[in-house]
Amino acid sequence: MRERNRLDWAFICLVAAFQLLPILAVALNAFATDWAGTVLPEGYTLDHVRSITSDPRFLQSIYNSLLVSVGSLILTPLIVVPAVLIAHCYFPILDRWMAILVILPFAVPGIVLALGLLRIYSGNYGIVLTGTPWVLIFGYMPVAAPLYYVPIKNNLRTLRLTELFEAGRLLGASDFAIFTKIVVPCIKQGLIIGLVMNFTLAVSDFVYANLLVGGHFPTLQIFMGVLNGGSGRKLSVLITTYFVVIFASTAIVVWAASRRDDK
Amino acid sequence: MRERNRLDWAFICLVAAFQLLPILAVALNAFATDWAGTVLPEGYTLDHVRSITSDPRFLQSIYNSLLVSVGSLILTPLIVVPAVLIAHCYFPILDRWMAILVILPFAVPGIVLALGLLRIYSGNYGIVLTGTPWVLIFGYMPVAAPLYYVPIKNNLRTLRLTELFEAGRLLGASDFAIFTKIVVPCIKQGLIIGLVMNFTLAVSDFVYANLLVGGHFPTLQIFMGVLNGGSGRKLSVLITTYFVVIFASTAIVVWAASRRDDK
Amino acid sequence: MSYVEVRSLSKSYDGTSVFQNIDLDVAQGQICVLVGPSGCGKTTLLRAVAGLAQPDGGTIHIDGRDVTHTEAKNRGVGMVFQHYALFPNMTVEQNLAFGLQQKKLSAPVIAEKVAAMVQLMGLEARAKARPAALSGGQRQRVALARALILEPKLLLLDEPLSALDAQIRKRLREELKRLQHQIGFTAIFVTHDQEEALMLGDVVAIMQSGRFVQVGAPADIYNRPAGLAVASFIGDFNLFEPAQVKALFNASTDATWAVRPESIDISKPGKGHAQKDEGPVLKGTVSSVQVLVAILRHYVRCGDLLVKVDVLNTPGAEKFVVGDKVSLRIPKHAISEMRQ
Amino acid sequence: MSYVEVRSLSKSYDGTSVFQNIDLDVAQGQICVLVGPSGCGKTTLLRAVAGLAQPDGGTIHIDGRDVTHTEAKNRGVGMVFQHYALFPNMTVEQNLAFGLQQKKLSAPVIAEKVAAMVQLMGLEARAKARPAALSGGQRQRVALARALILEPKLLLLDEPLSALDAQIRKRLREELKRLQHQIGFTAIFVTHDQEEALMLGDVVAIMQSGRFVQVGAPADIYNRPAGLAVASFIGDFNLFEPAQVKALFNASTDATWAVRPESIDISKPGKGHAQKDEGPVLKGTVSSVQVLVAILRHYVRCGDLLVKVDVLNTPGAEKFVVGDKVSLRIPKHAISEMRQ
Repeated sequence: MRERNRLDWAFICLVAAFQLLPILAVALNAFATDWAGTVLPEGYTLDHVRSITSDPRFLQSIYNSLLVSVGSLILTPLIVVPAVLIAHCYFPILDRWMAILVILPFAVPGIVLALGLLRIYSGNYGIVLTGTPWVLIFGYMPVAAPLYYVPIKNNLRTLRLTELFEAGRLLGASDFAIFTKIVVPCIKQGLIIGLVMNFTLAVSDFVYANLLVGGHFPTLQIFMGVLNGGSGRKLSVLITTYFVVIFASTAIVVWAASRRDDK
Repeated sequence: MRERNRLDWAFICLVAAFQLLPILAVALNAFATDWAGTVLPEGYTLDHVRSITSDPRFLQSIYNSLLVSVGSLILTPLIVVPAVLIAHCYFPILDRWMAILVILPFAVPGIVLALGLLRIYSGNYGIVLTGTPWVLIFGYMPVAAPLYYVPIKNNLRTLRLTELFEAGRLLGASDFAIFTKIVVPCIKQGLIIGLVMNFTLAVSDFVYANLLVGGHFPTLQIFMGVLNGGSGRKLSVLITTYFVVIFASTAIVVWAASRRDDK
Repeated sequence: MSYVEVRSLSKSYDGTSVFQNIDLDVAQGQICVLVGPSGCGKTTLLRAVAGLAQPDGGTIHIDGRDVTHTEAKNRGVGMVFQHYALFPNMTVEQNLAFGLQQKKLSAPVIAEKVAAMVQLMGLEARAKARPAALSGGQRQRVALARALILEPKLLLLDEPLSALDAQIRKRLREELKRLQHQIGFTAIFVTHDQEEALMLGDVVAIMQSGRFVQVGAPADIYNRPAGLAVASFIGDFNLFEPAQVKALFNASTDATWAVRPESIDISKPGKGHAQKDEGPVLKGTVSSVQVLVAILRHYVRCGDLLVKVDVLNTPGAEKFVVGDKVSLRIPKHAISEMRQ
Repeated sequence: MSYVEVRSLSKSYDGTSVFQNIDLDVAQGQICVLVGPSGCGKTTLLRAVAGLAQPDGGTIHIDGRDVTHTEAKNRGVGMVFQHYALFPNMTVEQNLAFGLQQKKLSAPVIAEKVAAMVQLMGLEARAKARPAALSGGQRQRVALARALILEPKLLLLDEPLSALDAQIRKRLREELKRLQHQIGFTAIFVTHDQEEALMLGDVVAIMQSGRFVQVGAPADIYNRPAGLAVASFIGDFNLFEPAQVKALFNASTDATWAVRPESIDISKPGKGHAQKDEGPVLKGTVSSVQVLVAILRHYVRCGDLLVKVDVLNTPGAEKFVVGDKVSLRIPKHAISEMRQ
């Protein structure tokens, strides 16, 4: 048993290393004085960090990124979660189709969605949102849907929701009480995973922000794009800072996902 | 029963329309003579289509996109599928971690991965691939992994693979015969979904191509970027052409996913 | 007027009738078992009584009150589901407390009732566990406790034991019977298992394609089945077609003879039969013997026919082995004449 | 030398011994049932015989050949799994043909054998169906057919009926017994169900924590259990502790008396007992009667003790109802004295 455990862990570390290598490279780059043709940088410095944090555009872009992320974080589940639950309980046919519909945004390139949304939200249909964070928030919804759908659906698969509702009703509870005291706690874990994945996606998606909002509303990604023209080293600093946020979120996902087996 | 069916379908169409609206807008834009402030364009023309297909860079970029997509399509499953199967059968602990590891690429923004991979593949570790399609192909692997992992794992969940192998062996079959005649046909559907999703992702991912390969190897996405500076109308034509490819792929996903219930 | 009174209840789904004009009476303190093959409508009937399915017509009275149009939660019924339907996010105690909390009882009262019920069901050791950590038998015991703690006027059980394995099923049946003696609830129990029905029911109602084919006490149903359909559903039977009756017994009849394997008297030829009762006698050869726990089943070949004969598996009893020539006496009163 | 001969087989996992020095013999044409609670090592033993688990020590001979180190696919054994292990991508016919194809038989020979097996198992109507479209019973019939079509020297069955519901389980048991008579295979059958073991086995081996506690014919095991552990696993028993024996029968013993419920003779007091056999007599009151299909079970209260008494549920037999005063005679030969 222990023999096998050790093999497992070796394998896990290998896979993790493979996945983390690019991130490490970026992080090293952020603190490097000079780095070319060697395995490790030649020296380390905090100059790049200092130079970037003194830029007011940086703080503004962090604020804007968070605004959009949190906005989509709050609005999307309010629409997606009830839709998933209703389809799961009452519309089995719809449910089967939903599994396919939610992968559509993955199958459609971001640029197509971005351009199309831009057209819809820029006045042709009476909705004028161009250049405001609302474009981003609503633009994310179709992309965020699968991030909620998959983990919540995974939670629901093991629940017999109809029976739970029936049992709850026969015990004298209202549907609202059943929903808040039983259903929500049961899908909590999927909800957390969805929230975290949605958050990281919203913070990170470059194409959207760039294409949809232009210069009126600089988010972190646009700031990166601007920097891209300048120093690659500064970009690394930014990405590393940024990765701290992402890493914290990922830690929450891992924690929520591993809790599944403890119960 | 029929009453409910009709309700279901109405609901499905509504969701589909919501998802397809941006795409339709782009497609209309491709054939529009003039379009601003109205719900539908004022006239239709094939001029934009003709102007773009006469550009040799367009054909070159389609060729390059396909090369990268097909390359990653062939190489990724050869690494990912055996890993998933081995973890599923022999390393239950690894299997549990794999479910978390595969979402890492989603949690890490594309730009971070791209920069890190660029550093790895650009000579620091003895691998010089910058500016060749190989960067793209290998760069996609961590991103493509979950696209295979999730649907194949879904197929495997209902199979008792260990028992199937034991049963096959007791019937006198070699492990290779069992693998090709039983296991592969059983996960075929997940494999198809994975392939199609991987393909559309590989064709569409803008950031990677842009950041990793620069000007040496123009793919479709870079061509789009170039056009972006020019005419938005031309871009729409390109995206529409492009969307035909994506749509065909999506159709295959839908077909494969719906076959599940027929058997 | 009975305690539970169902009158001319009808229900159809999508134009297909599940049952039509069904009547059912259950006396207070009794367990009424609805038994039948799957799809016969027994679960739908139960759900209509619970208020989880709206009947198309007819009335349901519980304890003298018309509840036909009452909401499920106000009918005062408790229900136990086949797949437990426990709340997975709550511990055993929290599951039991849930219904009491909905009634807005005070916390000390709830704690007291929960503790008493936990003790009654022997769940002390698992009181803080979540359903996922319990065995199937324990889960069903919690589900039963959760229904009983509200002291329902009527307890409804929808195949509560079918998902459990044989040993646990047997133990829970005993326990249910014991609980009924102890706290005296009224219940409707749905099952597809004839063994369970006979053991648990004070009254057994056999349902087939949406109607009751026989309703009665378990012993009556076993010994006086209303027809071939009931006879072949409940226990084992030897069936003699009219032609076989003619050939074997030289008796002329237009009915099929149905004889329970345990009512046939088996003995060595010439040794005479213990039972005084008159009846036709058959000669045959033992072709195989099976041990069905407390029963020894003999398959005896008589001409074309394989006759099943059961005797108790007692150490002192006369044993027959394969190849023995035997004589079978079929007591007259044990022959049920069945016409299709 | 027996047909299947297992000698001093040992197996441990991660330092924990599953079984040690186990011997087992199966004669040709017989079904040997390994029965025991889960975790007793019966499945591991079966898997070692199949070649799916490598034993740590000991030898396995099948039909005179030492197969201890032979690969599973060359042992000539067939196996039926609890969860069928059918190939989901193949139809019934393709599943049956798979093993024959591996033997490189010609297509017409395969087709012929498959057709014959499909007919033998009554699967004609489902021959072109995939496993997902079959019921549990049909799936297990296909799995059995797939093993039998290769004419294995030894058939291994690993709880093949546990996943099926009661009615189907009963029918498949009968069918398996019939097939054994018809084509005469040798088999080792693993189950945790004592009823199944007694009914199916020519030899029953009771396994507990990695060793055999009793091996014998079903009737012997039922009537002469080797100890309290066997007695309480197989069938029902009334147990009288030494103190109770003293109080009730005024006999002095250091052993527990075990008496099968069906061997106790029940009658109205003063009417005398039918059985001639001598033995102690108890007076009591019937406290409840249950119908266990062909058996009527009486719970009789005698002082502190509730004694179970079974009689056949025949229409002519004398009936006792709750509250009746009765006399119980316990035949001397029916008392097993058990020492822990």
